[in-house]
Amino acid sequence: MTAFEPNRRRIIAGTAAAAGAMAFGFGRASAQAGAPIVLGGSIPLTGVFAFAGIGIHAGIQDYLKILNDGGGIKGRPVKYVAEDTAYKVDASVAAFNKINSQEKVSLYYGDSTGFAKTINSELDRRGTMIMAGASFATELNDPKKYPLQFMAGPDYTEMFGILLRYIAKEKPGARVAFVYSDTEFGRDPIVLGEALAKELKLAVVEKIVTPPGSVDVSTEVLKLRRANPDFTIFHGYVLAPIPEFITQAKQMGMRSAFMGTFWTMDNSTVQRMGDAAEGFMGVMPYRYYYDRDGSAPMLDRIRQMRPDYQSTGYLQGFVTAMLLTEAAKRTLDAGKDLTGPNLKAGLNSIKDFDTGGLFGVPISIPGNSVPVGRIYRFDAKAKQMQPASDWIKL
Amino acid sequence: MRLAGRDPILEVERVELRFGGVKALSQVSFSVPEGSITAVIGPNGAGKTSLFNTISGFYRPQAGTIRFAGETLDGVAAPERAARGLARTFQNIALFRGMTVLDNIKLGRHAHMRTNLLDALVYWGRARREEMELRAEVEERIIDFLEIQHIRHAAVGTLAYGLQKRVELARALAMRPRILMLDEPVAGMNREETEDMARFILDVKEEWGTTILMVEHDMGMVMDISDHVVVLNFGQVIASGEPRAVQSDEAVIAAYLGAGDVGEIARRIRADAA
Amino acid sequence: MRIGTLKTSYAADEALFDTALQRGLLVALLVAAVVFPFVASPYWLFLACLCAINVASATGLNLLTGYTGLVSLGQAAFMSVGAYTVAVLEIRLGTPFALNLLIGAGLAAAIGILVGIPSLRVKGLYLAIATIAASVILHFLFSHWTLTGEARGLSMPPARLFGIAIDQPFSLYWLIMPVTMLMVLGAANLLRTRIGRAFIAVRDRDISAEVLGIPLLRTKLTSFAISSFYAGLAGGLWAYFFRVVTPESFPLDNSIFYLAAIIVGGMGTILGGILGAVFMTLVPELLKFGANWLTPIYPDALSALAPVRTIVFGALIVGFLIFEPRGLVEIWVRIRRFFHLWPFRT
Amino acid sequence: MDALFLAEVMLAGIGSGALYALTGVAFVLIYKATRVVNLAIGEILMLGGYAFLGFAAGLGLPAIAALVLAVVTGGLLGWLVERSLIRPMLGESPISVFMVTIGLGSILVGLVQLGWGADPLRLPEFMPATPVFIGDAYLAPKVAVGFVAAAVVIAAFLALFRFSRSGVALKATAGDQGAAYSVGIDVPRVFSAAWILACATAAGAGVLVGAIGGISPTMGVFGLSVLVVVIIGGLDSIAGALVGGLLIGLVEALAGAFLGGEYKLVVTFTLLLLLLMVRPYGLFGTHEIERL
Repeated sequence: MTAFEPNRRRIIAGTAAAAGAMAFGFGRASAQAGAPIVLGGSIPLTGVFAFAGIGIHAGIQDYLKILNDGGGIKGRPVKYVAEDTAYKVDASVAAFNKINSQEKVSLYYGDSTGFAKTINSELDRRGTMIMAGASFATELNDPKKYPLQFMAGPDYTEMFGILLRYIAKEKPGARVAFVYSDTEFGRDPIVLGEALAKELKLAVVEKIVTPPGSVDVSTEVLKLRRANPDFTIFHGYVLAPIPEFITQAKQMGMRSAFMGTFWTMDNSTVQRMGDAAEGFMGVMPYRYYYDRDGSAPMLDRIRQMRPDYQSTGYLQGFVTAMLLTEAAKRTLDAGKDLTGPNLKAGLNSIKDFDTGGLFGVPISIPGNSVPVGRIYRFDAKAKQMQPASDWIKL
Repeated sequence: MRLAGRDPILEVERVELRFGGVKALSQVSFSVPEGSITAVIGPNGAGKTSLFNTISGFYRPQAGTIRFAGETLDGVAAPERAARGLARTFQNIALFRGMTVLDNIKLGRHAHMRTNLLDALVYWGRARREEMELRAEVEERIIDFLEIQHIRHAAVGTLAYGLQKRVELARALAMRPRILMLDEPVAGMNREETEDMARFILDVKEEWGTTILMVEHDMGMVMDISDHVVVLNFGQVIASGEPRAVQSDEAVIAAYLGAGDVGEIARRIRADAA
Repeated sequence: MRIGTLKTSYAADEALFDTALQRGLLVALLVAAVVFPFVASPYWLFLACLCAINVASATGLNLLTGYTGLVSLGQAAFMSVGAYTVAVLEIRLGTPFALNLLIGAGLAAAIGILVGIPSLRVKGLYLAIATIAASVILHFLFSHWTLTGEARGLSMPPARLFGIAIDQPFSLYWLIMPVTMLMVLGAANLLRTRIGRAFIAVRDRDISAEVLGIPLLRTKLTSFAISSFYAGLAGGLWAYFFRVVTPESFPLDNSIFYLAAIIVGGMGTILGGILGAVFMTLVPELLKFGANWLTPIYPDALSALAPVRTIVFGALIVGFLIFEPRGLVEIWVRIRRFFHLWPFRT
Repeated sequence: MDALFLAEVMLAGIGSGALYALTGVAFVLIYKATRVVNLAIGEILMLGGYAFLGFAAGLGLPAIAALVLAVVTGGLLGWLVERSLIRPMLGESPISVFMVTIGLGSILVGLVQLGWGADPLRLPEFMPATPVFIGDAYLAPKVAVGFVAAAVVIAAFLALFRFSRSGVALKATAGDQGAAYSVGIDVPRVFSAAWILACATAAGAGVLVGAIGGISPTMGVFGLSVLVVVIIGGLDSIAGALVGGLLIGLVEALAGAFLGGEYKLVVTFTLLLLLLMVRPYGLFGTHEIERL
């Protein structure tokens, strides 16, 4: 009791002092010409999504460095202000409020579907910024409901669409199983995905839901074995329990091909599947760090800046920052103020835009998503994801 | 006020209580005349506290009936018995350490108060009125009476043993008792404290007209203040009647002695009583 | 310095704030609470609202766990009942927010009573597990029921008063802060009546309490009801505050958070619930400031933040239980005692 | 649904149930000896998994050495926790002590995250990959190994309690600490021993659980199911932990197979709630008699 107590008093005193300083000390930066454009971010640097958040954080910083080194946007630098959220909605909202009370934010990166939905009405009300983020939720891909948001890639249903189209081409009439987690993330594309499969004349033979954080999937594998699909698509996971599924399925002699969606597709994630990784396929909207086919000057820049492999999260952050700032650039080029609707209009003016090769093809953003992707397959010898299809545009 | 020894307020009839195979009470019958002081005595393990717990409604007897003020207590839960006027104290003091003396005493009135949750949250109108009335009554009738004004805001844990016993008595009095059951009210007290407690018990009987049923080992006090004594041994009533009569009952003496010199124990009991 | 107190009536003796100093402090606090939204930035208003919501819920849990001695790991689940009810009513019927809040809290109370029924037969850990079970079942229900938006959850419009949307930290403050204050006042009131005494009696010696005329089950259920009512109300405020309610909004961790808050603050005192909830809400923010300051020196500071936060959270629980089991309130009492006799030392 | 599928599902359920039982036994051990409800059991299990990873992948030790070292690490942790956190709480209310273990769990999660990050990781493969067939029914080899290991350890425990002096000391301490002390049993040592043994067991179980499903800082939720197991079995009954573990394993497997994975937890907890209404102190637990 004795040793602990003075410490704690000091902490309390510290809190009070900090509280006082914060309450009265915040100046409000006003936006003048030449003043920085602010890109705020609720970034999951910690928590269950940290593996992606750390990459995203670095990706955004790197792109802004390239941009600012090149003179910023019409002479205005872009300032990045981020807060950790631990992938929790309330923490993300807190971060949003905090950053907005300190800065005049025009661009924002949000970390989850929950946050994107929560903050949407606030974005509309403020009308001062556009937002993109880590969520590829189908629901967000609706310019009417989410007029100031977008995603730097295909939404989850579109990812399923790309996968299913590939399957339909490879093996018409194939048997497909969906394995997904019992979360919002996991359930997102299932209903529409099933409808699409039907359209493509594929048979969805089994849908398996697993509880989030599930460790033991033995019974689920048994179910999968009964269904005996040609292709199994995992969604709503990062890694666990995919490898265990695949390992046990292979041990049982199943011949299904296994596929994943964007957040599972990082090279190191797939590599961590061990033996199960061989032949693992999935949809990816960007080129991998080590991808050298075709010209990709922006990838070269990245490889120059960072000699080591960078994750898909990094690329996602990088590309998102690029598209956000491109919207700002186009808005300023058009001589308009940086308001939310103007920025979104700027974004939607992106047509056949070259991302320096990060997307494999020139992209357009007519709505809230960039429905482009390609199938990659893991090559155990090279320990890399190799292209298995052409770029598929929906 | 009725005279002692007339209508019984509490009647215990052929009560049987077993724990597993062990008989704690067998065929226990006696009655407590209204307005009297009745003492239950007996050697350790005779079943006195079990009897109290059965009357309080904490144990459910396997057979027999207990009647209070003419109505049976069969199937009546402990809190309801308390509401009807069965108040008690405990052998090992059962005060609530998280409350002040005052709150402990007020707690006794719980069953007679009407404040509901809504009243309580608002603390306006009924709740406040009821609390203030209770406070006034507790102060004027109980705290003054038991001479514990100086400790009313103290935490019960800090009090001396004798005072804790007195607070328990105060709480039981706050229960608006028709019968006050005291489980060893003077156990562990010194002579002076014992005399104080005996005086309080007598005063309660005289001034409040409350019937008293007590378990006590202090033979001197029992013989001094009781009107009526019931002797238990091995869960059975072996004698009952006026103190003087019980005192010379051979069975009682034998029970206290086990098997030994009857004359010696009789002398000791008389010496105690003197 | 205060020498002694002279009270002329029992009412004065039983007042919640019984000295001039305390009353002065209270007035000062109230004035501060009124002035605060006009001087504070939206971020601090946001934190103030969050603190207030947590105080409301922690106070409810304190009535159950701190005063009645029944451990619940379901406080967050009861909050989710209030939050979902408010969201559904607001979306489907658009009824006035005050009514929604009351219905949400009432429903939470009803479920609280249901969950409390095993408390007649089990206590301690067994009861805590029963409340976890209730949380799991409620979570399952909310994440699979179309009415509650399944895994997607519900996004809802803001509360409205005379046609004006209450959707800013500034306006929300005026909704949340007064409600919380009334709730705390209600709890303090409750504790000076027969019901409060019965709670403590059940906590300290439940068996004896019964013989003294306190019906155990009814008292325990009352405690469950009022505590989950508070949780439901806090959850409703939470819903209006964030305007999105998902199954992930109220995880088991949050229930532990509230338990930790009353332990750190001081179980079984109203002030303890308040201090604990505010303290535990602000600690992560404090750590965040720390990490931000450290970032220039130690670039990874931000990524170490979550583990450090988790460790600090655990260490606070353990530390307080071992070194200061009566919580922050005890520290406050010591400070007060010091000034009480100031300038003389004891 | 055909009989073969049912058999396979049940086998898988019994397999994972064995790990529940093993962890449940660790839990009961601590409860019996020290009357402490250790909610950090899941986190200690998690730490076992990470310790194995550290020794096997980090230091490159062979699997068996890493396993032994992980178990030893668990034991050391148990000793440390008992000495530094549990002993100072002696005589405090059970609720306070159980909150201390919640705090401990939080600290362990934070430490592991600080060291290894929040991502789920996989343990190096060290178990046979040949499928096991019982009749025609398939059983995942890891699950089979987990089952056998759990069965051996539990059997060893039972033998230890029945036939050794320490078993007698434990039983005496569980019955009445004061009395045990007075007949010359070194009660503090029994406390330490129980924590060491239990945490070592949990750490070992963590390696098995991690080998099957991978490890992550959140794998402590395994402890939640274990809690159900011991509540159903009765907090102080080793036999109860066994039966409860297998039962919950089976129920979860059947619920997962026939209702869907999302039903697993809710079914077990509903079962728990029903049981609490009927038998408040579990199937085999001792009901403590209340006294005035």
